[in-house]
Amino acid sequence: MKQFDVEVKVWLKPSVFDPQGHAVHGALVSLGFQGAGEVRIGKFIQMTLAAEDRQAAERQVEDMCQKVLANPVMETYAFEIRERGQ
Amino acid sequence: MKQFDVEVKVWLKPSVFDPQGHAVHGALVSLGFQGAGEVRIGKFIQMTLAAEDRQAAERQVEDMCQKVLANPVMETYAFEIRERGQ
Amino acid sequence: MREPTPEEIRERALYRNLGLTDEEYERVVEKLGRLPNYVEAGIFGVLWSEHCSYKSSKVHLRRFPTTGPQVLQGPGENAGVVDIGDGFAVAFKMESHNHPSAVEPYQGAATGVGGILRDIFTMGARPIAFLDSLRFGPLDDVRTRYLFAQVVAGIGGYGNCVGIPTVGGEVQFSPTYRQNPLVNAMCVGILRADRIVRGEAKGVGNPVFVVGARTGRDGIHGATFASAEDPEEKERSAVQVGDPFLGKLLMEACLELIATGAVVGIQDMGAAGLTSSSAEMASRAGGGIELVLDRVPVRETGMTPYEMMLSESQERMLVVLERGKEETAFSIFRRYGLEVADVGRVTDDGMLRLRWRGEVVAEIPVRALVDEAPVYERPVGPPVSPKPASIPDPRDLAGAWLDLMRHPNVADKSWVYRQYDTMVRAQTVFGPGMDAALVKVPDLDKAVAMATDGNGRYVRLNPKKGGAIAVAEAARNVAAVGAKPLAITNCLNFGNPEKPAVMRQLADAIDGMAEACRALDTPVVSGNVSLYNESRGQDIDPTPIVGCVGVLDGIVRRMPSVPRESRGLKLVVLGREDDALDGSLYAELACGEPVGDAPYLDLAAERRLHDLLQRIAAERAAEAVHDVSEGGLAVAVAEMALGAGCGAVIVAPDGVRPAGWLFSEAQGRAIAAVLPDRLEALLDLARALDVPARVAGEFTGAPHVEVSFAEDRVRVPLADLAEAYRNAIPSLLGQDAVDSRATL
Amino acid sequence: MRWAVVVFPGSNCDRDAEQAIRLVTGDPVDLVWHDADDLSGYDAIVLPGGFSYGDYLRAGAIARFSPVVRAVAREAERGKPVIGICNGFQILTESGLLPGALLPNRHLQFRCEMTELRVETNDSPFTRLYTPGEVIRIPIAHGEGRYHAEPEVLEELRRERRVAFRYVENPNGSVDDIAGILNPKRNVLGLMPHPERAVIDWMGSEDGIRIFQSIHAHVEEGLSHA
Ligand SMILES: Nc1ncnc2c1ncn2[C@@H]1O[C@H](COP(=O)(O)OP(=O)(O)O)[C@@H](O)[C@H]1O
Ligand SMILES: [Mg+2]
Repeated sequence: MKQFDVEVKVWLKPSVFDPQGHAVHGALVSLGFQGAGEVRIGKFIQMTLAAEDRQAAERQVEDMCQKVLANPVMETYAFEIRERGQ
Repeated sequence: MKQFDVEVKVWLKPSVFDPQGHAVHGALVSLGFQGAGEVRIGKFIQMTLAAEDRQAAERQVEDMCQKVLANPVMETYAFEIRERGQ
Repeated sequence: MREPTPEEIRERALYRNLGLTDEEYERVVEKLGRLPNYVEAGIFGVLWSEHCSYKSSKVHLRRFPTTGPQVLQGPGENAGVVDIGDGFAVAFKMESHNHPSAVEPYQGAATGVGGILRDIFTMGARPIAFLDSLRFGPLDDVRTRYLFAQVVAGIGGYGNCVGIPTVGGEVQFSPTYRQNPLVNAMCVGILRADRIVRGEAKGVGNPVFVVGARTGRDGIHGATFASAEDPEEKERSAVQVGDPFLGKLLMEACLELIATGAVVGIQDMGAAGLTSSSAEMASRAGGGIELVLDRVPVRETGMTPYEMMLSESQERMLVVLERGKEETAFSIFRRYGLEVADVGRVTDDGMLRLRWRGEVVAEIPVRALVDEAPVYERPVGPPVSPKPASIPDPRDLAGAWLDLMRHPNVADKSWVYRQYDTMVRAQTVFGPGMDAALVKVPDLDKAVAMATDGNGRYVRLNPKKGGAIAVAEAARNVAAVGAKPLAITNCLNFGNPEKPAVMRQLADAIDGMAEACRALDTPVVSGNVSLYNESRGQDIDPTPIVGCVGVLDGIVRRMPSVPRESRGLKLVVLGREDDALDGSLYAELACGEPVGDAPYLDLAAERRLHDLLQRIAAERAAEAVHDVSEGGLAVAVAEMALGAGCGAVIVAPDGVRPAGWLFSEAQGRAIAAVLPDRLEALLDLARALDVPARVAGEFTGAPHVEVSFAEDRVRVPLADLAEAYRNAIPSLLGQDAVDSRATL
Repeated sequence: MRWAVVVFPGSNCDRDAEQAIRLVTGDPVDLVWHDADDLSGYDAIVLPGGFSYGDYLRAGAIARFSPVVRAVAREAERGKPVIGICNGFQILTESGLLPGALLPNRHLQFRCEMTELRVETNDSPFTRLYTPGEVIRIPIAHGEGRYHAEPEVLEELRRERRVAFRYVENPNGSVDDIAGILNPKRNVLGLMPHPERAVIDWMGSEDGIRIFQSIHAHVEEGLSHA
């Protein structure tokens, strides 16, 4: 078994309104950050994972995202996997 | 003015308990992802930013993190900045 | 990292970092007959802290009346318990979470709610309601708005998720709380009167369990180890995070377990976690307890006994089971997916003994820790006598009225409570918005009434009278909905007790509260003291908060604060007609600071009013009753008119000063809205109970509220009142820069 | 008939639903723990409100993996009435028994208040005792109640008249004011408001009664035809 560090990012599809991002954008502008454009807020998930090899780890993370970590009705995701000690 | 794409990751300091991550870990294991270790859930923020140059952009994002995007009492953050079209 | 040796602790006075004074340390040495090691010194430090030992307030708290035929459990347990008849009882308590909320408002408030919840279900009571009493600085300040928004979100975040309705409370704003917000949470639960569970570690040899969350390094005080150069220190946080989901499971599992009769004693691990729960449970049983720390489930590696004992990780319970009933408990906890660990035994040698890695790492007589904790008779300063004040009349009565309506202390609080689930459990008869909340007792035609009150301004001006008013007002709110006030809990939020002036406020406020409790027959059954509410040497206004609980027999007798059908109803002023502005919010606005004495109070008359309010409800002699409080009669009438969506005309008695009559906050008063054909019945009741009652006006179809005086008249459009009252808080909050962090 | 009210870890309106059903219909009701994998003995199934698994990650995201959800799907397939209230609605969308998703309220706050709903159809086992177009009062209590669906899905919902309830005044930013929807077979209803909190006079409304009565009438009719 190898140990992997996994980082998953989940965010709303562009077609879905993101009120949090909207509110934060407003806050930033009112604080004087005039250059701030659209803000979108998603989730950032960190995890350790034990798996046979990199491929198995990738398969599992893909599966987790599909099933649990993201809801495909409104969200998309991306992930990065790094082997421990490498 | 240059255009930048900014990605900010915000997560709980390691000593802060993350009930959400804890519950998601339990769910992953019971779904058969036996290899899943500790899970921590944070925020992932995407933003566009107009700034003079890279340095100005960095300064502003740092400032945003301190003031709005993260709660320094419990959270830490990291960010990446990419210039548009580069 | 190496722990300091006993000798180093003494020589380098390291005990000071653990919260012990030089004298207290010497006392520890004397009690032990040797030098305490690091764990032991830490344990003494937390248990002898103000928070756990009440060392400054104890001598004064003894003056509270705590008994009565209705009292089944007075102070000293996890919560007080009062009989409500038909075999049922209510357990309730209030607790402060001021300091944690100032650091991290969302989690501070959430964990405050979680903690008080556990205090209630450990009594064997099913929690039925939360109330929250909040104090902040003025909302013109961005940090204050952030604190306010986050505290409210945190209370809702925890309460909504555990499925207990938040049915009442208060919020006030004053500069005195700018650096030091107050977050007091109250929980009420219901139980069979003969099934009270206590926090006692009884029965030698009985096993002791830790249930719920794992122990982490949350909230450990030890600044001792923290060296500034330590890079990990930055990553450390003293903030405790609540897990309402786990809290809910823990509540259900514990209630189920308690129902099996297997539980000997149970206690929440609140402040000072494992230390206070084990020592207090042993102390109540007059015995000892032995813990094997290797068996405590931990969340982090390398935790020391010191850290395990002082951790304040949330959602943990200490449970003593009857020997042989372990399997019953395990099967319940397993079903809820909860972790449970056998960590020790009840002993009879009176010692708190901790084992770790095969060695005894601490051995302390329980008596020394709990019963013999220091008690201080701190110096009490001279009494302050209220200064008479001259309070100017307003240039424009209508304008002054509207200013009061839009003052955030008075204005509509629905911005707050619509973020709370006020109806979950489907037993809420009256939620927020009424004088008191009413929550039905399942399967009985009976409801529990509850209200919280307290006014720092009154107590600052006259601590004794102010303290009494807090009790009177809470009980009056309970009586206003038709219920019989039974008992109170309280939270005493004061400044630095090392200052004689603050001790004087505390001592006098307690005297006033005690007197009111006696007059109104509402003994104190539980409570909490929060001292050192100060910032840069500036103490907060003394702010005792009272939570009163009462019972209403017969749901049909419930009395709303606003009538359903209002047109044509007569408005009757119950209680004394007054025009003194002492201590009023109007006076504070007019003079720029609180002035004069606290408002008028007559406890005997107050008692008669409460009796009358219950009779009015029982005999349906009114359609609605609303108590007169901050902002005076003008605000009370306007609130009824707005609620009813209906104008009113009122005539003041001859010879009164208009501003005084409108805005006086004299106590012991209420307004009743009465059907014309019930008017005589109501006046008869008032006469019989010797309460002044005057028909002062009526609801009309007109779109304004109008008050006429002998030589003056004031008329305010309902629309203006509504705008001032309803928009005040939302418009102050708006879409705020830092507020939005609350949304992340 | 016999009702099942499913209890997930973190459900908190389970007993409320049970009480309401008993009060309104007098029928027997069982609280069924989420690890049950067979609901064939029940005639109607309620997924109650609350915070299953703390609503961590997304409301309903973890609960939908409970064994009982497979059993619910099976009984739904057989045509039995299934009603998901609040968190129950969220679980139904997460598990795909209903289309769309429920997102955090547009104003980002939890909201608990009485709302007015327009009954859009009485062609369902849940709404047969209402009149289409009728306005009823039922409270809401949720932080994630903003209904979202892609345009094609919305079009289909409208075409098939599967929007059961709309808010008269939208409290959360739901698309098309949607408060409750039906599946294509019309035997699964998800709705954010809480009818079990509107069944007796002191609750401030009794308009929720007819939902439970409708289900009862529907099932009893089926039973007597069988
Ligand atoms: N923080 C809060 N939480 C819940 N309910 C609140 C809160 N603040 C105020 N309320 C409710 O709003 C209503 C008005 O409160 P308040 O002005 O303090 O009433 P009164 O002056 O009659 O004591 C009450 O029903 C109270 O329970
Ligand atoms: Mg009040």
